[in-house]
Amino acid sequence: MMRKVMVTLAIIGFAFALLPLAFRAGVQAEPGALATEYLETAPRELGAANVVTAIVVSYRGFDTLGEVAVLFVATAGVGAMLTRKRLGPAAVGRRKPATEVLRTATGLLTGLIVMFGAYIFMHGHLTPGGGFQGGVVIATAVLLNVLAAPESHLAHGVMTAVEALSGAAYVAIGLLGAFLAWGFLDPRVMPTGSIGSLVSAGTIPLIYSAIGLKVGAELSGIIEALKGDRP
Amino acid sequence: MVNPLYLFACSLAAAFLLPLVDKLGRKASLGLAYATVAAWGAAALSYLWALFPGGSPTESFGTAGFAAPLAIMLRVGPEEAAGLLAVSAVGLLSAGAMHRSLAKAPIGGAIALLMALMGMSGIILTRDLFNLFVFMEISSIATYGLIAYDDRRAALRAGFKYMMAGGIASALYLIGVIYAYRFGGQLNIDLAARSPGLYGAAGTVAAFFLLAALLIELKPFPANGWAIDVYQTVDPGLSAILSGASATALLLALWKIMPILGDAQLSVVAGSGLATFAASNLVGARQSNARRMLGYSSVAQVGLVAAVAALTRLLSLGDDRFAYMVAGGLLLNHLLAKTGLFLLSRALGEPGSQAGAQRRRERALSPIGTAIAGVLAVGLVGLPPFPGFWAKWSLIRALAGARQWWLIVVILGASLVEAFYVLRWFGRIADMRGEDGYAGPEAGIAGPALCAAALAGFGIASGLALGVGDPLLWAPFAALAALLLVDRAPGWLKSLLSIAAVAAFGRLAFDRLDGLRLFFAVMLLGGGAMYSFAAMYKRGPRRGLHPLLSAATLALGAILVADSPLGFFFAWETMTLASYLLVLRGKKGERAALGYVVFGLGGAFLLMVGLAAIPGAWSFRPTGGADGWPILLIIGGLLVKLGALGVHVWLPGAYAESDDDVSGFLSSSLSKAGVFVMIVALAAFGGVVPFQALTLRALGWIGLATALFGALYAIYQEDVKKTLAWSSMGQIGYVILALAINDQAGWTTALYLALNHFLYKSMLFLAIAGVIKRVGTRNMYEMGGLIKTMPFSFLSVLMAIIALSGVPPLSGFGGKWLLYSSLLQKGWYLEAAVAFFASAVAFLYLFRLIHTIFLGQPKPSQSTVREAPLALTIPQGFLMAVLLAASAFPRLMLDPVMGVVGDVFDPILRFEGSTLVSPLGYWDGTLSMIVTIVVFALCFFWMLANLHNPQPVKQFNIVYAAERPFKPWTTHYAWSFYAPYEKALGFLTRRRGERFWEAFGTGVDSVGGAIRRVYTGNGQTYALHVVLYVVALYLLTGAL
Amino acid sequence: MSVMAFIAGINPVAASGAVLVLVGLWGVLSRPNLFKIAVAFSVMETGVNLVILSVGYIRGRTAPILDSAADARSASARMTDPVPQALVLTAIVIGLAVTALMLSYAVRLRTGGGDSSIESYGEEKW
Amino acid sequence: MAIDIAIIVAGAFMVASGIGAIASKSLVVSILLSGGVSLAASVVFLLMGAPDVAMTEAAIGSGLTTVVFLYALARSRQADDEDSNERLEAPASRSGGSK
Repeated sequence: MMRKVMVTLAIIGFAFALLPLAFRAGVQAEPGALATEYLETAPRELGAANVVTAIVVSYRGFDTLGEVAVLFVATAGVGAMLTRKRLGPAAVGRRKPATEVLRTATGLLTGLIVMFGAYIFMHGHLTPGGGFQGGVVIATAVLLNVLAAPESHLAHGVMTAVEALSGAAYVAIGLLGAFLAWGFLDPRVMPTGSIGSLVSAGTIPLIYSAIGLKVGAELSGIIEALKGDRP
Repeated sequence: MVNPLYLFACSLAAAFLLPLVDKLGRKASLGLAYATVAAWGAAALSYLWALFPGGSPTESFGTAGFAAPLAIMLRVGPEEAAGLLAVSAVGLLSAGAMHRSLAKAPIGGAIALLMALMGMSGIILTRDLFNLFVFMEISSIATYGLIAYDDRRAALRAGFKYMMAGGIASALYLIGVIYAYRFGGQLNIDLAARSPGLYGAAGTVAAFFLLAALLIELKPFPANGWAIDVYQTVDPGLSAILSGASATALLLALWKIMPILGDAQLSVVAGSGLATFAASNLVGARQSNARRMLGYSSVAQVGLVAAVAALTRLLSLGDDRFAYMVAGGLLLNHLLAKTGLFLLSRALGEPGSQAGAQRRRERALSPIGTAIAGVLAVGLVGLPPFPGFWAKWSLIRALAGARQWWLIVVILGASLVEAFYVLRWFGRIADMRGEDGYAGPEAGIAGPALCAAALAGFGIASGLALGVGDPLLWAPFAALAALLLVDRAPGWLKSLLSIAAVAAFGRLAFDRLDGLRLFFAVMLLGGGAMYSFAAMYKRGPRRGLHPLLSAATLALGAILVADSPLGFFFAWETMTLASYLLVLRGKKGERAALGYVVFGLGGAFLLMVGLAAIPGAWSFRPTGGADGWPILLIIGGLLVKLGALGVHVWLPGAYAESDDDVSGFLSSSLSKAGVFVMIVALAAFGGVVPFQALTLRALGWIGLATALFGALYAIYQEDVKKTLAWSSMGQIGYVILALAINDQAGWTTALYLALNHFLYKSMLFLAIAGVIKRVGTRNMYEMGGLIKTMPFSFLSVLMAIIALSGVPPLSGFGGKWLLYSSLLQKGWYLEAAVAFFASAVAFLYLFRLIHTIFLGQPKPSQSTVREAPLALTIPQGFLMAVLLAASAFPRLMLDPVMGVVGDVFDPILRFEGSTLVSPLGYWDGTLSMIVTIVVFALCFFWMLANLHNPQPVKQFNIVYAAERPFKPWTTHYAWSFYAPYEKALGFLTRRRGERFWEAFGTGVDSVGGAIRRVYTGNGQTYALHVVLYVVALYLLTGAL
Repeated sequence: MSVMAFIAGINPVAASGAVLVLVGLWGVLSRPNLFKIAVAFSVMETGVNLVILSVGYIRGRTAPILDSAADARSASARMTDPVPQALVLTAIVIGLAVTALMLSYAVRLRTGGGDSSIESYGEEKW
Repeated sequence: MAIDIAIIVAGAFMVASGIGAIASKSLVVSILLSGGVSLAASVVFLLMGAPDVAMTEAAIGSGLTTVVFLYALARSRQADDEDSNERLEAPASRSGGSK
């Protein structure tokens, strides 16, 4: 009872701190100076049609690198926790086998889904979407396979290699920016090209591809670890 | 400067590739991880080198080829470089400690370790609010991974609680960031700090959310239960990272956002930090589980550092340099000590869970391990020469300058509690040591050893930076280190080396010793050398004794020569430290040493505040009047050290439980340091104190009460050392009384009494040390008749008690005569009467000393004991000679004393030939000596002529006539010798002092007990605390 | 200030985000089940994301994506603030990482022989 | 203004499902409702001119997170009907799962 009162008080108190702020902020009429600067410089200097992508991958690319690291370390943590050797196989043989339809469909769809994912991350600088969204789509393909064949294991070694190498590639592209352009993660290593074409915005599509592969592999890793069937 | 971005690239590439490298073998992958952490350390060193005063200024690095505000900026300045070094150093040390678990666990463990450290480095370097969030998340998520990596149930339990608190903090931080962007228009901290939008009403709330999130991450009381549980349960290596590296990073983050905080918010930071410091230390005092205790201490220290950082800005205590020195010094101290202690806690074995805490599963440490634990513990509580000591001094001095007395009270009070429980823990560790077992060092001791070495190194450096460069002040530590190196050598060699050290010190210090200092140097340095010599009376190396004894002696010397308040306080605390360890060395010294050091520190804190409160640069030389009240604090602190009644409770234990020769040193030499400082301090104030008459009268009565009760307690003791301990207290009481008279006669008396006390108490302790060695007990009723087997010791004790009791012809009479003369002269008649009564009481225990030990029938088992060893009898012989000479020719002692006092006061006493004349009478020591000798000789010859045929009587023949007594020793005549007097005087000897302090301790303890009810162990309750804490902060910042 | 003007001044995204944060917080503080706590955190996170994005909300503006190079100059006058969007993208992914870890803690505690109530994990205390 | 109204409607839906997710007795319902909150949020994001965020929220917030939740729930329920060798070092007192 006491506890309920305290929780109520805490929530009311927190609301008291938070709501005025949310209300007072109101709706802006104009973007701020910083936003305007991004909107004006991103297309001009980086040749990226999608300003958000330009910010995410380039101006604030360091954040994104950190974000990839977060996902990476979380995957490692989940893996370390849930795939320890002494845990052993948890539920092998207990699951209902998937239906024939699902298995056939999976075979057909996997390739398509992966290609769709790749499309999303390679066009991140032009259209909405990018490495993370593409990565999720790729992970969906993995998920589908898991559903279709619960006892099967993904080629774990391949996944690890994809994850590691795409991560290293991301860092390497970043370093190229430092050596060939003006700074770490500077996409202007390659020509920025004309806005709207696939080959534009410097190395942004490459970086997003690396991110896409890496995120896809990591998310698959999380799903697999949670499934808990890995030997 | 190498661009730190490369280091991030390096770490990330290494982390990404670790799973692949791991296929080559765990050695390769761990090697890669460690090498990456080491690279950070190397880079940090290079930054520090480049930034070294005179080098390049702070440098900024942009990402992606742009600069702020478009891109994220990193900055490398002095605090960043130092923080990076701390993170990588702690990281490497902890990695070393966790190596075995890392090698066994999945590779995720190593990845998490690497990412956690990189995240912390990112927190330190970044200047972008959102980027700070990303790095905080990296380090938290990696920490969650690390908590779980070795799959312990308790750690998982704690980890979930941590995640809940962390989740709430992240949400708060994000809300803060976005509104800071909304109102400030920037994400870059430096640009945001310049934008007016952040200082409006709404902008302030945005800054508040940022602050609240950081504060929660810094584990404030009471919203820190989750953190304590984590400290307690996870791998100690990880605890070290969290308590050292992570706290450093987060404190620097707090430091970073401080420019955007308003005064109200800064006050909240300071208040919350101090509350955390106080409350966590109170709760820490209740802990029996070492790691949980260290957890509370960690939280407390971080709170203090945060508070200091906020106060520096809030009260304008100083510039950034001051903040680096004080907050940085405290942080460094905490970082190194806590890292070392956490790593060391592994060697102590797995402490039981809360339920099983009673079963001590801890192992004893090797001597080396114990020494390292000692360095770390002593460093943690802020004793010299470690960085915490210097930082605390600077802090208190600045706070005194800003007249923030309550802050000083809170900080020092909580520090004392912390010292209490940390040293209690260390005492327990030291007590577990095997009897002279030379076990080799533990595995994994290298990390703690490095921490201890770094702690000492930084401590020395900060001392030098504060201008304490006088080699004589550092001599105690030099002697300590040098003698520890040869600690395996035979005792006699170390004794000689100690004496040589004291002699060398005396030679070097000689030019600086004026009359007063020379006078005390005889007792302090001479006494120390004498006890070093006496230490040879026990065989064997007596490990640890000589280094500590000579360190304590040289510290006493340093007190004499120190010429600045800080230098003096440094020497004083060095003396406290060395003597604490000496007491702890005693066989059952654990409890006594704890009492000794806690009261010693309490007194020292009073002294420190008094010294710090004196305005301007006060040289520790007589200068005449200054504005008054700090002298009261100084006197108060000294009274604690002198063992005045009420604050004397540490005294009997410390004097009785330390080694028998050490007891003598403490009682006869060390206690005089307080007298010296009292005189110097009073002289510096020209003998003027606030409320002159009242204060002096009160001081006089304190001394008188001390004298009376010391004597009263002494008469009921069965333990001979306890008797001597209480007697020391009583005798020092007379000195206090004499000082309170505060004129030439009074001070002359005080100095004379002090010197006398040194002489006869040394003789007593040395003689009794010999007796205890020979008969193997300290109980007086188990001794008897030793006059035949130990005649020399008898003679020594006899002369000493004659001198002590103040009957002619020995110098004690002069002391008593001076005392009564001065008291009557001053008009303190009642005092004189009570002093007389106290002297009469003293006769009782003195009589018992000589009677039950040396007279009567010898115990059958003791009829063949030998005389005391030469190492004891030689100093006694020397002292006897001095005593006789001083008694026959009082001018030998009084001339220097009166010379010293003459500088301060108008003369009251003067010499006419060998006769000392006061307005009330005169005393001729030479004459009274001659008269006494003549009378004694006449009596003696009469006795020889008239006594024939003495009849020996069997000692126990009455007892055995009836039945066999159940406790035979109770039938000995010396058992409960003064029981009859107990009826008359017993009501005076109830231990009110002990009871008061016990009740006080229980009170403090139960406050801690009540506070710790907050920590229910339920993660959800902890989350509730976090939210309530934030709400409370919000209301407070609004109200302020 | 009239009621209508006040309502028009309210940022609906911020308001719903803030309320969601409170709802999530309520769950975190009141539901003992570990998985429920994770759900509550995820609701809270969504709320925070809404709050972040609300700052970039400008009525009647379009996504900060150019159609072609031609109108690059004038475009900035039609587009919303891209900064909060970039931040939210990061926050969402981080949120997933935290959720995944929290869930694996819950799973590990559960499969390790405990139950799902946080109240049974309070062995360390005082 | 029309967008505002749509946002308000979506906001009300989110709050309702959020409360439902917290209050619901069934964990599966909770998980699905919290996925619903995310889905509605992604609609709001789309309405606000943030298609990138909307995609991400839909894919990660409502899609993947829900899957992860369901898997985790399923995994932990195995602990009930199987005596696994997954127990941590100190077996809890209530070992109802072991048969």
